[in-house]
Amino acid sequence: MPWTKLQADDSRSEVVFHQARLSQREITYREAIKEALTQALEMDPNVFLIGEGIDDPGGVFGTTVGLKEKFGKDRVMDSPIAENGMTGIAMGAAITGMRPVFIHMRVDFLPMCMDQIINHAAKWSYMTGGRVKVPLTIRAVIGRGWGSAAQHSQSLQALFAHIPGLRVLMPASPYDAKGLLLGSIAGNTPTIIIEHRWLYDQKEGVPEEPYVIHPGKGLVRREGSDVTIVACSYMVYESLRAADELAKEGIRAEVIDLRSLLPLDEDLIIGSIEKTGRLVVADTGWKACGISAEVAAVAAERAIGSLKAPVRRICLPFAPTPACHSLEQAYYPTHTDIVSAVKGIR
Amino acid sequence: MPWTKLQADDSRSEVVFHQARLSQREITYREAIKEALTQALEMDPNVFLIGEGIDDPGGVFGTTVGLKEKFGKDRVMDSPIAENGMTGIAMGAAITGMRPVFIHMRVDFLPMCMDQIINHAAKWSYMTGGRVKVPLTIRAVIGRGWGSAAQHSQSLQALFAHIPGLRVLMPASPYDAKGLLLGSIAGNTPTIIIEHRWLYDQKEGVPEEPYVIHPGKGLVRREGSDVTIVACSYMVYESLRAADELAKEGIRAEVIDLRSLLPLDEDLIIGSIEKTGRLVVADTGWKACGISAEVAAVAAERAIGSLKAPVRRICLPFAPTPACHSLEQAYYPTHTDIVSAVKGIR
Amino acid sequence: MMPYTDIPPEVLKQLYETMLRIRLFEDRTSVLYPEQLIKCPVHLCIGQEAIAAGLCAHLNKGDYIFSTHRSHGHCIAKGMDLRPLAAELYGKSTGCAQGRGGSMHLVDPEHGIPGTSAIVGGCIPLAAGAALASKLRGDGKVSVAFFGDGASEEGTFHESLNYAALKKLPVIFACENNNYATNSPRHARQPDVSIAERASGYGMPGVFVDGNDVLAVYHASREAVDRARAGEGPTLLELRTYRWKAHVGPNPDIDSGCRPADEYEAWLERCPVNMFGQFVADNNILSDDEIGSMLAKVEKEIDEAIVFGKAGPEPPASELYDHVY
Amino acid sequence: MMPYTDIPPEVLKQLYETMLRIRLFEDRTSVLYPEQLIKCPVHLCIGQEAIAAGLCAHLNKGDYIFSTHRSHGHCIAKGMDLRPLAAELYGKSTGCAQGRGGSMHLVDPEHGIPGTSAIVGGCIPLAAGAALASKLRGDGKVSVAFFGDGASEEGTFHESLNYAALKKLPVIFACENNNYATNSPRHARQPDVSIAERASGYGMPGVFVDGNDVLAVYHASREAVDRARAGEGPTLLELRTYRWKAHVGPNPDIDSGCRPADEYEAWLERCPVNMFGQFVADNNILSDDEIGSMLAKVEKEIDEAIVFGKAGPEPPASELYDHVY
Ligand SMILES: Cc1ncc(C[n+]2csc(CCOP(=O)(O)OP(=O)(O)O)c2C)c(N)n1
Ligand SMILES: Cc1ncc(C[n+]2csc(CCOP(=O)(O)OP(=O)(O)O)c2C)c(N)n1
Ligand SMILES: [Mg+2]
Ligand SMILES: [Mg+2]
Repeated sequence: MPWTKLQADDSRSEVVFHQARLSQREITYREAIKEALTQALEMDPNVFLIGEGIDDPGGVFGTTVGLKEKFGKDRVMDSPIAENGMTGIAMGAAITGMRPVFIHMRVDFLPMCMDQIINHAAKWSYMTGGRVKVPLTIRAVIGRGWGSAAQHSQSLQALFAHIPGLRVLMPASPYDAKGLLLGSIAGNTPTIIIEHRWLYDQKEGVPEEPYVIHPGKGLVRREGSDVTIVACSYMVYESLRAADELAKEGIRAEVIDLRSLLPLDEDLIIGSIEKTGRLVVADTGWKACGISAEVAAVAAERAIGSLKAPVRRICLPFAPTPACHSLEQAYYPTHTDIVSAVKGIR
Repeated sequence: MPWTKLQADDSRSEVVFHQARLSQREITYREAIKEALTQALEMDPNVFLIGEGIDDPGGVFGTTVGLKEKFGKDRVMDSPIAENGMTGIAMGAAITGMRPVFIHMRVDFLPMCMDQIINHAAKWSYMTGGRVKVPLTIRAVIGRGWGSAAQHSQSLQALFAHIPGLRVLMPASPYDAKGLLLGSIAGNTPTIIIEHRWLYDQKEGVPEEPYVIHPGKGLVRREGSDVTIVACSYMVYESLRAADELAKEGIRAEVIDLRSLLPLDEDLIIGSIEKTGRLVVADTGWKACGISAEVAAVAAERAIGSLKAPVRRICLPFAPTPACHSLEQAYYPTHTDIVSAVKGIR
Repeated sequence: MMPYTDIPPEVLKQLYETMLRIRLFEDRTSVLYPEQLIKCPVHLCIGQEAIAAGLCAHLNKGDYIFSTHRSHGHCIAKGMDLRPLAAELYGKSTGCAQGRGGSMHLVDPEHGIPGTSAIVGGCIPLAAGAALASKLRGDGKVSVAFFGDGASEEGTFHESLNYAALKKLPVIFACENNNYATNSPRHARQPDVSIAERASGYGMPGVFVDGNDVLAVYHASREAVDRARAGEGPTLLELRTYRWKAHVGPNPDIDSGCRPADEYEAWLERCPVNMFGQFVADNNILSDDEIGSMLAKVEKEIDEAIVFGKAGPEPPASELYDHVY
Repeated sequence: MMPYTDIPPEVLKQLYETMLRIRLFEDRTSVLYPEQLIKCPVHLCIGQEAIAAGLCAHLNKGDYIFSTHRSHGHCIAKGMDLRPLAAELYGKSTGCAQGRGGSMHLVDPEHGIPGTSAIVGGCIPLAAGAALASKLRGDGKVSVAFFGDGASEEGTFHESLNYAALKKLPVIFACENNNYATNSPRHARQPDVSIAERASGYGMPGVFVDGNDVLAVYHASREAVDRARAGEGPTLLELRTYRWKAHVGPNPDIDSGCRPADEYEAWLERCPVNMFGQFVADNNILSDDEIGSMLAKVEKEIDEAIVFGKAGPEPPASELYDHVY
């Protein structure tokens, strides 16, 4: 197995966002994912990709385009529309030596396969006394906009972040998208990687050689001393935009990108709150029992003495996604909501 | 529809636990559920029960025993083992005029039907602009003990409490079990009622006539001024036991029984914290993104000024349930853990 | 085409009108879509109109249909007014779902459309459940699940067929086999066996039907509906057809290499609307004049629907939380 | 019983020994269970031994099996050592899953048992997935999913059969039809069609087998395993059998009204172990002496396993978080 040769890149853990080494070539989030998949397929014959239509011209928002042509249809496989069974099939291959990557065009299709994810993949290592590991990576995409409506736009990361035995990752940047994906494929734990449709065009300096990022580490994307904004996925960008706005008014916001929801980088969050005394959490999903709740709860457990103001959560309104444009516009929180939240607790 | 004639009993909202009117007959949690089902079946021909083996001699821990004999096999129906399809079938009946109650012996089987619950039942009212309602009640039981192991003992309430469009109820007492179940069957919202296997023998005074309890209201089970313990389901009893212990040492704990996880009775929780200044949350499930996180987060949002100490959460260890006795004993938190948590923040 | 002598001319006319109404509505949607005022994905059913028309011809207003992301045709055939349909596409308060659902989630309880699901396979058990309700109440209603060949791969297909067969539910499983799920051909997803053959494993009749021949659909559906109404249980229909446009949106997808051009062209030849148009003309069911005025009537209906749809108000942000519960 | 002349005597002896080992282990479990030292639910397979024995006889050590809550027999037939099995029931660190799994989650990767699932239908796709891995690697291995009649109602059954047939995977779907799921008879859950008949809908052979006749199982399984190994794809076997004990636990359930007494008694007559015992005696495959020493050997193995199981240490609380990841 060539995986052990892969070096984890922990150097970036404290690096500020978008401050990539200039020598590096910049590629998009989309390209970074495709590069990770390509390198995984090259390095290990046990890796294969599977998913509905992943070999079609669209290639999952461009992240799998051309891979079937390059690696053949036994390694880049189309799939019937049968999410629960196919998850079990991918898992069955994983526990007998393969390293499958199961790809879904929408997070909304994961409720179909919760049984195999929650009752099987997440439990297998434990139930077998650690004798059988499940090196299964599941990629799924959050849809947003153009009337995707209630069944094609959900952000269901919290359902997975609740379950021991899983890892849940939400890369926001190309660099992380590549490293976390390679880390997951190289690892032995069932991992859910949730991407956001609005991230695919993001660009960043990304090393060409393969590297892994271990789960469990968040990143300070922007340093600040007045308030901590903890965000994940696309909301990292809204938070950075908010920080820009706030800076104009002299408020220095620290922006943390969780990257990993499970495990959660509690220390990073707590350290920041100890510095700033204020916490706003921005999530792409719903509030109740969401990752924003977990972050706020950790703060209430571990930083109550530092908190100088109420915690605020910026999440989706507690309603399914409306189809029509007017309500869709009203539905999604933006940087202005984050700005108001921060101002509200100063 | 006779349902509108049913009166909600809000009188109990402030009543202290076990202080039932003495004139009332005492029945068990099991009997209370069966009485609610019986009365629902009597009152409304559109009500039917369905579930795997609900008509067998065991009758879902005794809660459905004899109902098939009484109401016939068209109203108390056995089911194939096909949770997602059968949820869709129950829902199909619900949106065309029936009021089904779908019963599961274990919460662990609900991951099989998350698609129909999350993508369909929870969304239908919204997606249809409110034109089609889903009067579907789903009962499921938390298993515990005797080596039930990882796939037969989960407490997955948080997965549902995250989803707008659903209601999630966890009655701890016979009185609530009856009223919440009748309320759900009478209502027009898909509702997940999660029972705990260890509650079925609990006894309490319960009125014979039908009554409904509306979701969204918690109860103060014991009044106190030094610390607020928020609990649900079986953990209410562990919390009351902890309160007894604490009382011996002069610590007066207020115990809140959530009853309804979605909607959550935020005001009740906040009011109590404002009085006590301290919060411990005790849940039957896991911590991360669980209901304990939501309660703590609400405290961090709304009662930060009142909190004199860190919040503590008493939940399951973040591991699947072990089968063996030694680890099972270590796995479940008890009143002593709650007592230590309270003492730790005094 | 199938024989038709047992079908009254009025019904034949109605069949043709329904197919026209679907085709013209979908065509109009294609034309208007680039305006970008319809701000939701549309999955058009051009090329598949005969199925909705032929099957729904046997249904009463109170009977139920359930459908998918590709449901315009089914809803139109079941009697849905084009105005709230168009308004829904335009995301208006006057839409059938007050703009909350969009193209993928049409609804019209008054015409027996309790909603549609864009989760593949999602609507199949719902139809069986509606049929269970009818059976329990004895209301004599029939339910239909329209779904694609892709949906027949989902577990819900199996679970629903098993239960419907067990309980002899008055439901018809109408599988529109257009040979593709998104861009995946059926041979990449299923073994080479007719979907209709799955029925025998449940002791249920399974019928393979030319889904582009409205009379074939009409005949097969009649048997299935009669059987359901007579309490003899469910039927699985596999209706072979082809979609003309891309999986989603108003454009063809042949240039993108999604499907072979010759396959596409062969199916264009078998246009269900043209074939039946020829038939009603040849058999003097409808004169040229009658066809002309039918066309005019339907176009006018569509004009009005579009005007209605465009004119309606957008739901205000203050209503964001309405209808959640 | 089926003809046997093509089966070497050594194999016949081995078949009998395997059945005995399963039966005696399950009997012993029943006897010991009331001690309450086995603190987990046990789903015994007494009455169903011929299936595990007859099918696993064709499997190599490296071939995979997947099973359910009722897996003791399958694991024993696949070659699992009785000691870690017993220790697992006793919840010990020496158990095959270090006590984490209990009776419902046995595992033994060295003998091709990557784990068992107590979620009905859960193991079916896992077996298809293992077969996919074998096919991709070309390692010549075969995978078997053992599951019940109840499990054939789950969506995963359909999804797995469809995929296995599509890809011609080397997998055998072995459905042990004991006519009950918990206490529900099959007629309350499925239409009156043989489960084996589902296979034809996928273009897959489906074979109905007398699951209490080990030679019938042996023959049908040989064909299925050969076909799989030859790259000709999956087979569905419906193996008709009966369980003697209650769904869970060591007691019979006839008195509780779960199943009719006469049905139960008729099946007792068809005890797979006795029937085959008679056969090996009648045909001089095994002498009385040989049977006697076989019995003694197996009993001794079980004695040792129980001693081993009881003696092992319990996992300490400090290990609660081990193996989560
Ligand atoms: C459960 C689920 N998986 C995947 C999708 C994505 N998806 C939308 S339509 C579609 C193809 C459906 O094919 P088919 O059932 O044949 O219907 P058609 O589009 O051909 O009418 C897919 C895969 C989905 N909506 N739901
Ligand atoms: C998904 C799921 N639903 C329900 C159950 C509860 N349950 C455990 S065993 C069983 C019956 C299984 O019947 P069958 O598949 O015929 O196997 P058998 O017990 O007869 O061997 C049921 C319903 C479960 N474990 N998993
Ligand atoms: Mg299709
Ligand atoms: Mg069975």
